[in-house]
Amino acid sequence: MDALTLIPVALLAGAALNGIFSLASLRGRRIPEVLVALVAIAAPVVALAASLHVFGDVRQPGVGRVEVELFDWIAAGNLNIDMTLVADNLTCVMLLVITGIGSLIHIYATAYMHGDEAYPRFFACLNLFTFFMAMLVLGSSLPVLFLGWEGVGLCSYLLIGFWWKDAKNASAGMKAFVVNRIGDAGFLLGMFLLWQTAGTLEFDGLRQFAEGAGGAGAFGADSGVFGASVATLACLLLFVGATGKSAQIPLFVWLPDAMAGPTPVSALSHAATMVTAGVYLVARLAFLFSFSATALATVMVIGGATCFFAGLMAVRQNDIKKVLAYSTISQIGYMMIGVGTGWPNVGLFHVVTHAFFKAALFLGAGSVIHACHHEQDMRHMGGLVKKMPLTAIAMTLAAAAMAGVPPLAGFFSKDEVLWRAFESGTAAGRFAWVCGMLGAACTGFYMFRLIFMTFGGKYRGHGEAHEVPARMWVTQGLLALGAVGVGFLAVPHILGGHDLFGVFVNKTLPLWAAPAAHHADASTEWLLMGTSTALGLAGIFAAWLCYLRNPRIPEACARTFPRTAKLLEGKFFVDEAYEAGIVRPVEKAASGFFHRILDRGIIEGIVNGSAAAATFVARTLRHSQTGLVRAGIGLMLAAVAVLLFILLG
Amino acid sequence: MLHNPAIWTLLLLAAGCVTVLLFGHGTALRPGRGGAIANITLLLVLSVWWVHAFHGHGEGFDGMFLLDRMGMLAAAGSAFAGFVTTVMLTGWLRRQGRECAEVHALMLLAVAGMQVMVQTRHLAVLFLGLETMSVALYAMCAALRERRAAVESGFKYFLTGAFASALLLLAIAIIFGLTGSFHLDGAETKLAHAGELGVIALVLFLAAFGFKLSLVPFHQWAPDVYEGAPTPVTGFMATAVKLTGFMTLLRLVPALGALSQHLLLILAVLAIATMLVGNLGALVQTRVKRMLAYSSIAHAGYLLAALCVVLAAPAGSAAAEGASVALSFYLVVYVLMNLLAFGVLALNERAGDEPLLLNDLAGLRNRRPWMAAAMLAAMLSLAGIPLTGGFIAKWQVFTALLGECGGAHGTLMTVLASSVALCSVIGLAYYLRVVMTMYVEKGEDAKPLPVVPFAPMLLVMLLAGLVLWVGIVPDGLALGSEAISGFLRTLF
Amino acid sequence: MDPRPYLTVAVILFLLGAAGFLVRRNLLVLFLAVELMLNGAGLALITFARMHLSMDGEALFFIMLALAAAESAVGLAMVIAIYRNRHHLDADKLDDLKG
Amino acid sequence: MHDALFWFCASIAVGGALLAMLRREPLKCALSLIASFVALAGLYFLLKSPFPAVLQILLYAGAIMVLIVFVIMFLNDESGAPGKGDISRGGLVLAVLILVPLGWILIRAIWNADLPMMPAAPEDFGTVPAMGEKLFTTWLYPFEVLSLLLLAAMAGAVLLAKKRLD
Repeated sequence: MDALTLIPVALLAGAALNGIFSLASLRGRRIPEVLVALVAIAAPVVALAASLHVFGDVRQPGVGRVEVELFDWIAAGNLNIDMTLVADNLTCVMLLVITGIGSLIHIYATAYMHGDEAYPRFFACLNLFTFFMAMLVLGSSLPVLFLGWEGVGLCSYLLIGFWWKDAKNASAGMKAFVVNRIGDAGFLLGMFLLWQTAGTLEFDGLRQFAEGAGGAGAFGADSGVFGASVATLACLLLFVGATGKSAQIPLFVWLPDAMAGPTPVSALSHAATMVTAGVYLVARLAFLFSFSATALATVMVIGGATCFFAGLMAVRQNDIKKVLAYSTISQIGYMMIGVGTGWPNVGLFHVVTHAFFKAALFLGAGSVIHACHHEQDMRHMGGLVKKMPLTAIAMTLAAAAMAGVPPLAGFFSKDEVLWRAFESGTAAGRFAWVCGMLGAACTGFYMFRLIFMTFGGKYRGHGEAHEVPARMWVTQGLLALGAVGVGFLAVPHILGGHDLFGVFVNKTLPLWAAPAAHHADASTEWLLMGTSTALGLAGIFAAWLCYLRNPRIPEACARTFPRTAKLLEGKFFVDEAYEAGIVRPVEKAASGFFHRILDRGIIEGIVNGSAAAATFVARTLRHSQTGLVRAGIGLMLAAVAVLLFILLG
Repeated sequence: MLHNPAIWTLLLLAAGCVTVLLFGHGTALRPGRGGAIANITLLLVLSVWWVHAFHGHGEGFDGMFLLDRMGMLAAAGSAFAGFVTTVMLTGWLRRQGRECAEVHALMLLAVAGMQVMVQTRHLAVLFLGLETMSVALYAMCAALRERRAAVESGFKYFLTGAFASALLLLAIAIIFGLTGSFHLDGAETKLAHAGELGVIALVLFLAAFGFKLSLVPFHQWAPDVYEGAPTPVTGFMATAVKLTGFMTLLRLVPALGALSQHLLLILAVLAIATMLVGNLGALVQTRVKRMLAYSSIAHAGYLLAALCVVLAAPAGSAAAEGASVALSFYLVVYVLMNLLAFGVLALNERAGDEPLLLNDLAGLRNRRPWMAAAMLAAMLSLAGIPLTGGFIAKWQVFTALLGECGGAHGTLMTVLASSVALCSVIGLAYYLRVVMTMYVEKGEDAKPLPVVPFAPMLLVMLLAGLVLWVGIVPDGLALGSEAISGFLRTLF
Repeated sequence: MDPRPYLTVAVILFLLGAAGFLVRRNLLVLFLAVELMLNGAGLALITFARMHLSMDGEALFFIMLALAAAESAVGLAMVIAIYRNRHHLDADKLDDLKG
Repeated sequence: MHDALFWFCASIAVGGALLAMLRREPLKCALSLIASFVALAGLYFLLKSPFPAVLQILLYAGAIMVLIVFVIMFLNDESGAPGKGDISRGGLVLAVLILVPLGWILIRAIWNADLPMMPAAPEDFGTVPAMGEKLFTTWLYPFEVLSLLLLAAMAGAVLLAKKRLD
């Protein structure tokens, strides 16, 4: 078996083994945790080794890609889809992130989940999740990608609802499910449109079609929807899917609720890998997006707005995981800006750096929660630097990296994103740049607010906090080191670097995708870099002022600007708006709905007009179902008579 | 003729039936063996099909008998449905305090009738097979004859069915009068000049098949009969009858199409009406079984839409071929997911007349996680959510429909496609309602559920696995089936 | 000989049977309606068989007879079961199942 | 001669059927129907089909209808029959509204159709030996399958009507 096939096979085998353990433990047999942990760790580590091997192959000059055709997946009529795995430079980057960071998180989780009654089930799901994530990036066509896309979604719901005996967790899983279905609908429609236009769903086929003689004409043709071209419509539909999976405006509401799952899950799927799938999708289809300036502008605007908006929301959260959740949404906004500029490599680089520092932060948060006896409210923490110094160092490094302190990883990646956005020269680019700058200030503030509230000051909690086991702090330490060092992979030319990462990725994503860049001069670049760094540092300073030096300032601010504070604390009431506009009607139509049937035998109060009409018709039909044999036969005879009358009349 | 698998299976079924009737009865001390004998017979039948790997082609008895892939698939499918139903039925009847060995014999006869029906193009034989199946089903519906609902269900089915067979007989008589033969092969030219009588035959034929397939407006019996019949039998009616009925219709469509150029339009209208009425009807039900009855009506509409594509695409073209593959695939998935849903239902029904309400499933996730997961698979698949067989099936039908949008009947196909999309959305509401009840409701005050024996539970899990397996690897069933064939052939 | 008068009689019998389904409430009379419809179709079969001089039609008539016997056996057993648990034979009161 | 016989048999068949559907007493309905079926057998003789004609009298009028009559007499006491309301007014209106146009369409189609005249029948057409040969040679398969149908009827009747529940 070649290395490429080994990646999914190893992960699937791990999931299957742990699945069997899980079944066995349901039957009352005790499976030693060590065994489960070994299987759980072996799967991603083997996959990591295989990925490194594939990476080595791909890097060899003149190779560029590795491809394995496994079997015919769907062969129905003219729809023919092979299960083919492809690894090119872009895939390699994603694979290394998934398996590398995945391995560390798996190791961490074996300690974190210690003693849980469903230990094997958890790791079965986690391995399966990694498997689907690998399939997502390895797939050679949109349907295979979609298989992985749905698979990670499924595992994510299973893991969010892992502690399902609590109904709140179960309904958080449900919320993620429903919101993602909306995105999927867009994805499917976009996929279908592409198939109608190009007759293929293979990435290579699509690209050849796009580059071929009729490609530009076919994609540029009017799609018949609001005068948009086919490329614009398809890209926007696919992007709807991406906003769902990557938690962008307006479909971001599920991600903060998803924090109900165990923390390693949040680290792996809701920070490092799954939520970046939308970014990967846009990068993978960069050749398609390049046909449509509208679509690229939309990606940038949505990314920019999400970046700033979610950053603001993170500012006044008190739940440590909620802060990180909003920060994730905000950071994915940067990635979207990056891929939206037409330079996918900058967006992807932020995916990589973010994976390191966000995973480190989540694992650190998990350690803190673990140490504080499942306390998640930061107001009941504080002073932990003395109790758990190693965690504190790791988290502070990661936070500094995210805030863009030079020369840590976040500095390079964020700066590059903002530079490309500014340089693109379009209105959307400028908008995204402004949002990104403001977001940078927010990032500095909320990250160090988190650090200061958790580790600074005095301990405000109950019970005795303690340092976590070695397996946990070692993994988060490694991730923090990554957050420090990984930025040097893409040192921009202006600082004397060679942008190794960009050069590597752009072999797969040639820059013909990029709009003609009008080059701003070096001094502008210096100026921008300085400004964004300064903003980040200002945010950090403000956090220091408010939360270490003089903790009364936040309250004073809240008293002075009560409305703003309320708006921020209430996360701009987006959830409430959705609640009133969508969730409540849907709930009425779904869960609330059958209570009423049971109570009164009638459905009432379906808010939506069409739904009310549907129910009205349904009720009328129900009355026509009298249960009389004669009525049924009379209807049959009448139908025969009417049909014959129409046909022969 | 003895090397012919179809004849072997018929003989097996007949022998099994007689054995059940002679030796299947239980006594007060010893439970009956009827179910076991029927199961063994059906397994033997299935393995005969598998040994022949659904390949082969042939004719016999002056063309009254026809062996081809489509017929074999339907025959094996009905035998599989019969097997699952018999396993469920044995336990279900025992829980109701009854034995009813004859029901198992009738099940074998119903499967035999279906097999005869799908393996012919001779109208008289088709009629005979159809009626054998129907007579057996009438009695099975009313098996618990001491219950009001069961007898009512059986009698309604019987009366409407007898009416429909009279329609079918007249239709067959007219076609015979027009062509002088019951063979449909090569009769297209004669049928094309049939004039008014031909149209009459066509309409009568559609009415009779519309009854069997519960197409609107020939559907009124279906919810009542499905509700009153023993739940496993309902599952059998909802799956095997539709499978064989649609396969037969698919086979006859070219000949019927010759009778009137408006056939496509009629079928499309029936399809739209069927999906709408089925989905809307299901929306307001609180009794799960009745909801599933309406849901099966709705699915008959989707299936009919696929049949419309077969008819709309130029005969013999790749598109027509693709559409009939899509229809067959949908049928197979439909059988699997409905057997699963009705199976879960049957396992959760208490003894007695009381219908299972939606609320009885509340909190099933906590009470029976595996059962809830199986039902979840069934509901998601019925709703057509990705990664389930139902999604792939619906996707294929949808693709086939849209593929014909540019063809000669573009407008009609577009209308059909949008109806399928609209109705799927309505469907989501009631399927997800079941999911919400199982997973979000607490269900602390729900009534206790009956004890579940091992074998049916295993079967339910197997079905759930198959539904998901088809959703992830659409060719998986064919691959698995070929693997079993290879294995069996090494044994013989 | 003209087949059309025979066919006309067949259609009239068939439709009278169908009318019986719509008009009558007594379950046993509904039985008679079934038989009448089948016989209408049977007369059509025999007429067409004679018209084509093909005995296939008569063979199907034979099958139809057996079907009529089979249906009445099962159906009458059901009528008896209904009478046992409801003590009436009224088709319009068979509406426990509806909605 | 043929025409006279046809009109005689046809009017008895149709009249008997009409009475069977309209008379109030089920027993009288059944007896009218038997008359109608015997007249049908006459029509079969006119169509030179002695085998069906004999079967019609022996099996239909003789066996099946007698079974039904027997059940009618067995069950039909005052409490069981719907009585005066047996003929539903609404149903009657519905039947006229649906069936009159339907009948008009069907009969018009028959008379418009381009049907050949019936040729002279050969000697052995529809006789018992000819039918026997047919049923046991070319129609062997359906004939054997027919046994399954009868088996189903038997098992069904036993299931529904046997004395004890098990």
